Amino acid sequence: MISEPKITPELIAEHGLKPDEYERILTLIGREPSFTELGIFSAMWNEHCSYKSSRLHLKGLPTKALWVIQGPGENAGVIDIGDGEAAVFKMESHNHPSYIEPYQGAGTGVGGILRDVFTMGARPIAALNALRFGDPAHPRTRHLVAGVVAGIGGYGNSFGVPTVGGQVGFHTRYDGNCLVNAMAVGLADADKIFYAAATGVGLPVVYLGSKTGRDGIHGATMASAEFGEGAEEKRPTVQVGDPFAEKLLLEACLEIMGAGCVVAIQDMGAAGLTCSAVEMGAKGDLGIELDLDAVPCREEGMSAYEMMLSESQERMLMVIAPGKEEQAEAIFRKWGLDFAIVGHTTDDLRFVVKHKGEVKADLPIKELGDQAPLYDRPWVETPKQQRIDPASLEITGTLPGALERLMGSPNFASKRWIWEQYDHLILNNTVQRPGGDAAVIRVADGPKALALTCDVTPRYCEADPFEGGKQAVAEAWRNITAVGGKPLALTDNLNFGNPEKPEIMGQLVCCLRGIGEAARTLDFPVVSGNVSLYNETHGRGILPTPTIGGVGLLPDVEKMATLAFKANGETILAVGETSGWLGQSAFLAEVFDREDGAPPPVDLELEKRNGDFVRALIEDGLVTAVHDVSDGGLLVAVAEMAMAAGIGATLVSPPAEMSPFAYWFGEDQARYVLTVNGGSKGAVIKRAEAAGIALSKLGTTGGDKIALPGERAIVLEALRERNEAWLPIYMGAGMM
Amino acid sequence: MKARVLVTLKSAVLDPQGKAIEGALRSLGVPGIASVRQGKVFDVELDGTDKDKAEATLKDACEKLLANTVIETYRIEFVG
Amino acid sequence: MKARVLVTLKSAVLDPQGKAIEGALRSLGVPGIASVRQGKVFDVELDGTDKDKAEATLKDACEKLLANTVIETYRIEFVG
Amino acid sequence: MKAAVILFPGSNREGDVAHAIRQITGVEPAVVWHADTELPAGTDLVVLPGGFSYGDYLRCGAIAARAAIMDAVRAHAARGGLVLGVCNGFQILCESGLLPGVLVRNARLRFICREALLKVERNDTPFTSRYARGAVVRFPVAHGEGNYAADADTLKRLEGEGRVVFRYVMPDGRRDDTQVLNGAANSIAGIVSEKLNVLGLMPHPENQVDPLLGSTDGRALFESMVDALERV
Ligand SMILES: Nc1ncnc2c1ncn2[C@@H]1O[C@H](COP(=O)(O)OP(=O)(O)O)[C@@H](O)[C@H]1O
Ligand SMILES: [Mg+2]
Repeated sequence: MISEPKITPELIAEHGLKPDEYERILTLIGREPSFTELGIFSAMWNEHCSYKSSRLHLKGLPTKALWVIQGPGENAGVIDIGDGEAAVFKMESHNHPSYIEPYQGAGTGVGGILRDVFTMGARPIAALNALRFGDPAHPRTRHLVAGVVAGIGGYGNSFGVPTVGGQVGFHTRYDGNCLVNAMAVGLADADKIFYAAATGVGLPVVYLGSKTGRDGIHGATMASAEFGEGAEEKRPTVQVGDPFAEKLLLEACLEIMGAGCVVAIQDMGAAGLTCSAVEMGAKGDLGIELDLDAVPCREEGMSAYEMMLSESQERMLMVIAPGKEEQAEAIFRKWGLDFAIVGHTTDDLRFVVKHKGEVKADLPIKELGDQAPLYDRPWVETPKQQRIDPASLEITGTLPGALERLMGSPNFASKRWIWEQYDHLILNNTVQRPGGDAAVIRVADGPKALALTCDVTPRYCEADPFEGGKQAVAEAWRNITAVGGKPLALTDNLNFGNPEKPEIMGQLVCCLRGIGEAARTLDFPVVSGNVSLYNETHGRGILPTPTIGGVGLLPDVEKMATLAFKANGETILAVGETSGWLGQSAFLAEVFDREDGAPPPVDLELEKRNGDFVRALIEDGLVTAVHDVSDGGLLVAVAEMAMAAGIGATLVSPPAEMSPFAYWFGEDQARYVLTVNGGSKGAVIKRAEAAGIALSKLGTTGGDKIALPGERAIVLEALRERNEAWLPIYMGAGMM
Repeated sequence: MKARVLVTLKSAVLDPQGKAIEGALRSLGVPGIASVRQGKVFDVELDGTDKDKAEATLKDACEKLLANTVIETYRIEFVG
Repeated sequence: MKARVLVTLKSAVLDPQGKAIEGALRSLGVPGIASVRQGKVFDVELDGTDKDKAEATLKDACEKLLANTVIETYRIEFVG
Repeated sequence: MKAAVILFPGSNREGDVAHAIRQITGVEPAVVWHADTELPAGTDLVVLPGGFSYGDYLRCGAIAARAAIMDAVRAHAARGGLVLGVCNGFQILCESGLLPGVLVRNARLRFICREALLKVERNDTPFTSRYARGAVVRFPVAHGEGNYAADADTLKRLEGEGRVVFRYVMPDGRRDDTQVLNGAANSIAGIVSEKLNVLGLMPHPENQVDPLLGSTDGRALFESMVDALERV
């Protein structure tokens, strides 16, 4: 047998454990850990599993509502959507693996989040993804876009879940750290949710799925380590995904759950067998004893250390109900998957790992999680920026010119090239496809449907983390509202730089406060999430990017709103106040290469009032098209509605005192654009007056151009071509 | 000049395709197959006749594109 | 026993992947590549040591599964 | 109509096609496991659904084409029974020899999910009688390997015998072999067997039976099969 390395300070450091953290281990177990135990601690106590830098601040998030069945802390959040049904969802990052090996990294990211959802007993019904890449001119960007998109599609398409929405952005601050945040949503019976907590002593702990190899050993540690020049050498820690095995695992798991075989279940994600076993035991106040001789291995001679830290994909751990082993095994064999009893539950709260007759680890199970380090890291607030007075700006050029520039820019260009590589129609329930404000997925045979979206504006978060955090939540809430959905709950994916730097920690703390405040005010609780820190290369962090994944409910999908104009001669209205807020606007960034000024403040009460107003209009069938206003402002919103329909618009002049650029491109929050026909216009205006909602006329639909007073007309078809062209041309694929 | 480039998964890396093929061969009743691993082969025609130069070119091609050295290894062979 | 099975497209069949690789290599500035055709390679471990038997087994495997003879041809090689 | 949907490991559009059959005929199709050797008694229609059977590893449809149930499917086809293969199902039909040719990677090498316009080349088949001849319909495609290929003789024979039933066309209804979304030879989207009872097509009629989801262009395909079986 190969002898195990001695525990030295170097070895401890290689495991990502700080000297004081190692001291903590010594105090906790009263002796030097074995090599396997050191590996177990490093896996349990790294940032990825222990949330040691963020845990303290995550506590401030609102996580409860009448409809929340399960908040953060399980594999995924669960909300009640009525009729005995529940939606189960979560978002998770796979940033570092995707940077190193884009196809497999992104694919296994999708695999991981799907597993989180079906571990809870839910059948996945939709996937989304929020992607951030570096400057398009950076030499690696194209390769990353191609690989990540193919990887997400490759996994989701084969698994058989529609990928229906997401977000894609480019910014030089992601040059060395792309972001891949994958979200999955599943459907379950509200009274048949499965959890990780084991119950019952002496019950078999069963290993299911694919075999264990030396995949991603130390992958979880890598996901928390800052990138430097040596990044390429860490390569072998990336795993190859097998969506086919995952599909079989899904079917087999749902089948044995349905057959009443499962007491507790936990997928093997980061730090595989270690995290899953510890979690099952600790949550259930039980000990776990594993016998690694029984673990199905793909490679010869795997050590206990390797088996405990392997991140081979498509695996599950379960506690099986007494007497159900045979039935469970038969189901797994039918699906061609491995099934092995690898241990049992105990009553001594110890985590014992045996291999070849030797005890390789014997640790207190609860302390492995509970006693993980918790840091109150020093932080400083991001200095506030000045509000930009539009009058102070020297704006040259024309409105049509600026609009064309924006619509053809990487961040606004159509992402069709991406979502056409995702099967977004499978399962026959995609009522609103990619391209709208939120994807809408019919639930079973209807009439209910879920509205799904992913949002964040990193530029705002960088300038003012608190307002930026609020805005991300508000925008997700608004996108759901714009299709007629009632926003129910959110999942977050907090992507930041190195938290050991007070400025970065300040971004995290303040974004979280903003997210918390918005989630509270909008009654839009946080039910799951994920934190990805150390997204830095050569000491430079990414833009703070707290991606928000929102889920809402449409009671009757027939009433859903879409953003495309519906007919000529309809009145275009704006809901909400327009002050012409240009600080941190896309207009300044894309047209003037300026990213400065205070971002638009988010008045959450106003957000709620305006949104509730719009949702009621949709429900009562009074509007023909709805679009929320986000980056790019009113003119971009109108242009998107026009392009989607192939119907133009004649627009009015802005108020005399306002710069037309500020009016049309300003990014004031809490706004929507809608259209009404002759029959409902009066009623809508009356309602707005009665409710004290700001409503202004933007123009009239019609023709094949967008006409602004005193400007050259913008030919819609040309604008659409421009909008569609950038990404395919950039990716070298021509115009198809 | 003709060359052949073989790109195969590193031995520690999971090969889902090979695994599926093994299973299929078994159920088709093809006996005696212990394991299968699938890789890619590129048949390349090169300009010129300088073998060293060709080898250098192919190595460059593998590093830049043909192989993903994160999970794959490659081998260059000259045919005839 | 180790064997290698090479499955390649018949020469009359279009190979879009090979074409794409040619283009990509050109744009990556790898010079002197006249053409690329992509195929599959299977590294097979066989039980036993009888080469003739192994060859028969592999031929069977190719005909039954590994190659689609509508568009592909195969070749069996013994390594070492 | 008694339909049987074959379930291979990795199939994933079996629910979609079952949903369409249920909506149109009111009868739930039987789901038949790949390892079975017999179809339910009285099966009128066998459906090979879309998906990634066996992960699409090796070649799409190759491993599924050799599954135990396929002998029963062959026998059913030989008896003149209806067989419908959609997407992965079409690939399986080609790999199993029930239809000629093969589906290779899309010319642009990317998976593509979008709505495709198709011309119904003939309406005297059990699958297309409810369409007008020459009608242009809209079905979505969702595949990475839908590029139909066959040798010149086979193509000539298919065309000569009028066995191309669905063909990709441009928005103006014209066929343009240089612009086909996946590069398919002769813009072929779907073909039938000599006896017209086996249809394989890449696009998904089953995803287009519900007005809420875009259009109902796919309904007529299922209704045609019902008609055909009633005529028998
Ligand atoms: N990575 C992606 N995957 C799938 N759909 C995407 C992706 N990125 C963007 N989309 C879709 O493109 C549309 C426009 O996205 P975006 O401009 O971010 O919308 P919004 O401003 O309403 O949040 C949305 O429907 C979105 O779901
Ligand atoms: Mg929107």
